[in-house]
Amino acid sequence: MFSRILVANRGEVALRVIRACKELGIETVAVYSEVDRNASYLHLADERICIGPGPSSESYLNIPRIIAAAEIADVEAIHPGYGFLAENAHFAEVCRDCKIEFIGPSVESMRMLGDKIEAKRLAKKANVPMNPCSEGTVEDVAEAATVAATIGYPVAIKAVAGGGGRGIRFAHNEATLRSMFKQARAEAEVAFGDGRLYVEKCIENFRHIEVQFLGDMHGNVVHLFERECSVQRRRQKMIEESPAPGLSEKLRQEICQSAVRLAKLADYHGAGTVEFMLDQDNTFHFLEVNTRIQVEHPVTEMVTGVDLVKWQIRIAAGEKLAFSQDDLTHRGSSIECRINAEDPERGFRPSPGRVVAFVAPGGAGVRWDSHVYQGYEIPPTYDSLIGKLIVHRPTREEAIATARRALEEFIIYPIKTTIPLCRQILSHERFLRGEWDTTYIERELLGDR
Amino acid sequence: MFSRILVANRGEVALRVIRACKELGIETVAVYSEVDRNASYLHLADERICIGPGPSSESYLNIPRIIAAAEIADVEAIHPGYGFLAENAHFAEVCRDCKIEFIGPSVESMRMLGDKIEAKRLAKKANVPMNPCSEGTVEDVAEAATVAATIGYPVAIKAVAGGGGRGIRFAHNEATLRSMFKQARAEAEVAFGDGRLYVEKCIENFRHIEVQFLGDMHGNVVHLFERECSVQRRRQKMIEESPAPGLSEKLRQEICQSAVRLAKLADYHGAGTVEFMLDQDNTFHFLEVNTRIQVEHPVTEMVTGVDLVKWQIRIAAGEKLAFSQDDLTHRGSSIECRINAEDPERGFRPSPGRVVAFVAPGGAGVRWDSHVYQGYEIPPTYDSLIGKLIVHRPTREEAIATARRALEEFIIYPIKTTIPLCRQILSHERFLRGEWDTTYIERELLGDR
Amino acid sequence: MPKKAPKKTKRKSPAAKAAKAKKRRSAKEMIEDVRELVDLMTAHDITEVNFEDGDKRIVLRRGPPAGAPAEAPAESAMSAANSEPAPSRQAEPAPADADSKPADELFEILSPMVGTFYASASPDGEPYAAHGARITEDTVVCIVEAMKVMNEIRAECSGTIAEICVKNTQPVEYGQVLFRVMPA
Amino acid sequence: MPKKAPKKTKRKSPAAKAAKAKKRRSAKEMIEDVRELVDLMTAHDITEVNFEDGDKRIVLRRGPPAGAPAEAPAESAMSAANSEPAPSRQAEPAPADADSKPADELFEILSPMVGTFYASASPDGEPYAAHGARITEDTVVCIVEAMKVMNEIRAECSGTIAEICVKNTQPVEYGQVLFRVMPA
Repeated sequence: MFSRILVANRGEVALRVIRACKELGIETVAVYSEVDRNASYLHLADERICIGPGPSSESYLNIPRIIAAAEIADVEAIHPGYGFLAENAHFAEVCRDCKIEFIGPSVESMRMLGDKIEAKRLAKKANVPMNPCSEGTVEDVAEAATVAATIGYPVAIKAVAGGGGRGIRFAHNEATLRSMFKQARAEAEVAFGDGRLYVEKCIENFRHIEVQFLGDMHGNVVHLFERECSVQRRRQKMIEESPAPGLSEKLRQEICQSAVRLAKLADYHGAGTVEFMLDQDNTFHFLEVNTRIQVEHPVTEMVTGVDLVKWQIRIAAGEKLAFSQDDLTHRGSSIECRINAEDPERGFRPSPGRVVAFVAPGGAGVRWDSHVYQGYEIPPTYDSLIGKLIVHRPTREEAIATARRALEEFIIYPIKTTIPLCRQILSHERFLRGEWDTTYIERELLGDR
Repeated sequence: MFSRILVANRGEVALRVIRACKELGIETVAVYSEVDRNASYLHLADERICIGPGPSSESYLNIPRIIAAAEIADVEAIHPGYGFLAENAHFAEVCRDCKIEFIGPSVESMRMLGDKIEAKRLAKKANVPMNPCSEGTVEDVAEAATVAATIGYPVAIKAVAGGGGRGIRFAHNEATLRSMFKQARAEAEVAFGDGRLYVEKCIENFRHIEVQFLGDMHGNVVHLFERECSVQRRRQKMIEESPAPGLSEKLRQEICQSAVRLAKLADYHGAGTVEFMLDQDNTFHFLEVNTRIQVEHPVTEMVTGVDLVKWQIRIAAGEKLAFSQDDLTHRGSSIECRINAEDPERGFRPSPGRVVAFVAPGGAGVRWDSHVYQGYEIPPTYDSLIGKLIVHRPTREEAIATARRALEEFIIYPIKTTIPLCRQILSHERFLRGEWDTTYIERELLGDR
Repeated sequence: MPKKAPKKTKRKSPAAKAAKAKKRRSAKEMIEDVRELVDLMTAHDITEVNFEDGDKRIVLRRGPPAGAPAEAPAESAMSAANSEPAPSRQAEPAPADADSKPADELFEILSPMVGTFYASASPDGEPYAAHGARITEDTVVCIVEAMKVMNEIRAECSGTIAEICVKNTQPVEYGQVLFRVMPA
Repeated sequence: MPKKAPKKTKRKSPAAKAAKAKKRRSAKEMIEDVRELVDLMTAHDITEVNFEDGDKRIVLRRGPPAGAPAEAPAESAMSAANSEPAPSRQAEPAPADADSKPADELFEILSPMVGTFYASASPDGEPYAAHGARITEDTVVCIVEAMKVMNEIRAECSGTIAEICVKNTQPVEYGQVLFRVMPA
């Protein structure tokens, strides 16, 4: 096992990793930007190193600075958290070259699964169901039109280098396809420095279902069941849960086994997620693979009792998984609400500033993952996530009741947050029925108000 | 089910009950003394009624005032929490007379089990193992000496009206018995208004093991496994856990079944606990029955997934238990640390005052039950318990690691607390081995320092 | 347990303090200022603000002044967040028509118990103490019923009833103001 | 990226900020001042600020009333709990022998990167910048090695080396003070 790890992230996920390390008896080195200098979680680490000024490009996204910090701190491994460099294969490669273990999958797995076309090829090979799409990239608008005619409108034009809901355009007929294609290419070139596009059949009103898996370096892969992440605002997840409501045991098994086949084929080690679209006919389609720990991992931890971050670390240290698929069961229902410092009254603009009054919820069935406290200054520089409320109860109904009463207990002043929106969703009849799809917040809920 | 309940308590347990009610969709009425006027948990209740000045005798222990509040607030039931009136059979009787449901066992069960002699008779009838003792009370010192000679020294002289570790004297020979007896009688008369005494064989260096049970009004009784509560300071529990470390499955079953037999014989409904002494030969002896929810109930909730407070309420409303004994399993290991506002440097004197800085721990495996927040004023008037840290992990080793890192995260300033003592115990080799007995803190730990 | 209302009300509202402080162009604005200052003080455990600007002056003090009971700072944050006012006796000022004297020079008769307030001995009976009635210390001013017992409440002060603060058959809590009395 | 140490330290003292407030008219602005002062007080555990400027005056007190021991805000409480001081540039005063001038009139040369500090080009070599050495803006004062790359650090200010703040081969973080320089 490692004796000393560098945490190459900030905020709640940095705290999450520090906590896991402490419980494993591993020393931690926290890096921070000047903006985060006063954050209290830094004091829970064994060492703190300032790596640069606020902008991510000069600190949390700056590979040389992070590697230099790892070298002067003499760590054996780096945990990247999520976001920032977590899915950057180049960073993983630099770590490997510097003889520092990157806590995540191999560079090869990351490259393969990070490329949307490659990932689709692999998924097809692993017999993972998929919506009709172009064979690889489409070279020009003519090829795109041909593919679209074959698979039928509406279609989505997606950037190969996109992901997480970014770099997508929709076309309902050839005319819109022709104009969208040009926009999409220009945008992809600007946003990702990679103009390659592909076309796939557009699935409307789908549920977002994803499968958590763990693989070790000894060829073992297990899934830890699914998460439902259909409550999204502008393709950003807002509320996640496990298990997914209303999934038949047969469908659950099919989806989860698909993920395991794909992970095995990718020779995957570490924690990862396969994302699927579940359409209105209960048919599932491969979406993408995330080669990192995810924001919503706690709901899986609650229902399975498995600490995913600890297992990421153990796996990177070469340990074998201590459980087989048959050992894993899910118990009860878990829901996560993302608490973002955003102002719902102003189009969810970030709401940074000092937290003048703060009381977090607690009690039976409540877990609170956050680096925030009364007096904390939320910087305007980074992601607006300030905490995650996770509840775990024997049934979904009870979990919803617990989440509602916990949301009611929050006192966060004067920062505006997504708490009112979460409360609204958790009281919505459609959510209670488990019939939410990924566009529902915009289509009906925000329109309603 | 009830639609409106009065919570006849304060602090963390009042908040615990309010939370359970909210999740069950029941309105709550909180009563408070003038001292608690500004406590923020009161705002989570649907209604708040001031019942009197600070001293308990004029507020939380004052039956007419609480009943009057219940009447003007028009509630259907009263939850007494723990402490104050929770084990007061007269209060339960007044509730019954006023047609208000007392959330707890029947008046008859409370009377029977609250009387130590009656409880012992019942336990004997239920075939619950017991250390040798006098048949009922001892009338005078001569009878005490005769009994002691029969059962053998050392013996404990106990007040019939005592309990929770109060009203006990020890004698190692007849000379000390004769002087102790007089003291004990005088003390019992002053403290409990009841001078009756009994004598029992003293068990030295025992572990405190207790069994949680639930009974409904339809004759069903189940146990929810045991708790180990051997970490005590002056007979006040400090750290509790479930399951008890090192207990064989056979012994666990014997102890738990003993508790169920006794509860059935007492025609018990509601939540209750049978306490046992486990001696160094792994023989267990009946100690007493607590006819209420206990401070340490969360560790049982964590390992069984059963919300005990919700079930207290459901049972009082006449519902049947939704599970049989076979449905109940325990999963993982849970530990509770009591955070008291006490100064370890000054003989654990209460340390009231304003909480100027406050950060509670969180993250995976952590539950925090507390009514305290930054800016809260801890009154000097009541119990010093300000919060309960509960952890739940797959193994005892992991639970201890989580508890240690969580205790490290606390920031409570400038109030002095039991956190340092808890940390010391959780790092102590003897605790790690699960070989703690009830006198260990005084005998060795505090002496060590 | 009737109490003499202190010469100064126990906890003066910030607005009242500010208004007293000096003449100002716009009291509204000044109240806004005070509100902001109070938020700052509460949040940061500031115990005193002494704020002067030319002829304008604001003095605010918080927390336990000598002898007085402490106030919880978190409460105002709580109220702000939940938009639910804290139960507060100070929130009920005497109505303007009560008298020309300010409310804080009146006596207050407080309820000594939780229960139901009855203004008269029977539903159709005359009230024990009507508005303007003269009372002495032994005058029964109302009944508070608790657990079926009718408790006669005596004035324990003398003067004229300036305000009846609760309605007939209304539930009252411990320490609630029942009457305000203009001293004789 | 060496920086001129500002004449006044980066985070201005409350007094300095207060001075800035000089010719203000509106109370709104003044409240903004109070807000800033409060932030400063909270962050730095200042218990009292007494700020006067002509006819303007602000007095702020925090924590327990006079006589009681000072109380720490969350941050310093954190330090107290962990008994580890927060990393803070302000915490390192210039040694008394550096010069008679106060430390904040010296320039500071800060590390532009995370890495390892080398005072000289080779283990036995002469240091680039010894105590008392005269430097100009282009003088290389040390090397910071990061990822096997030796980065020459230039003074970007001129004067005399008054203090060498890190030891040879010591790891340095971004923004750490390497040298203090007496301006020419």
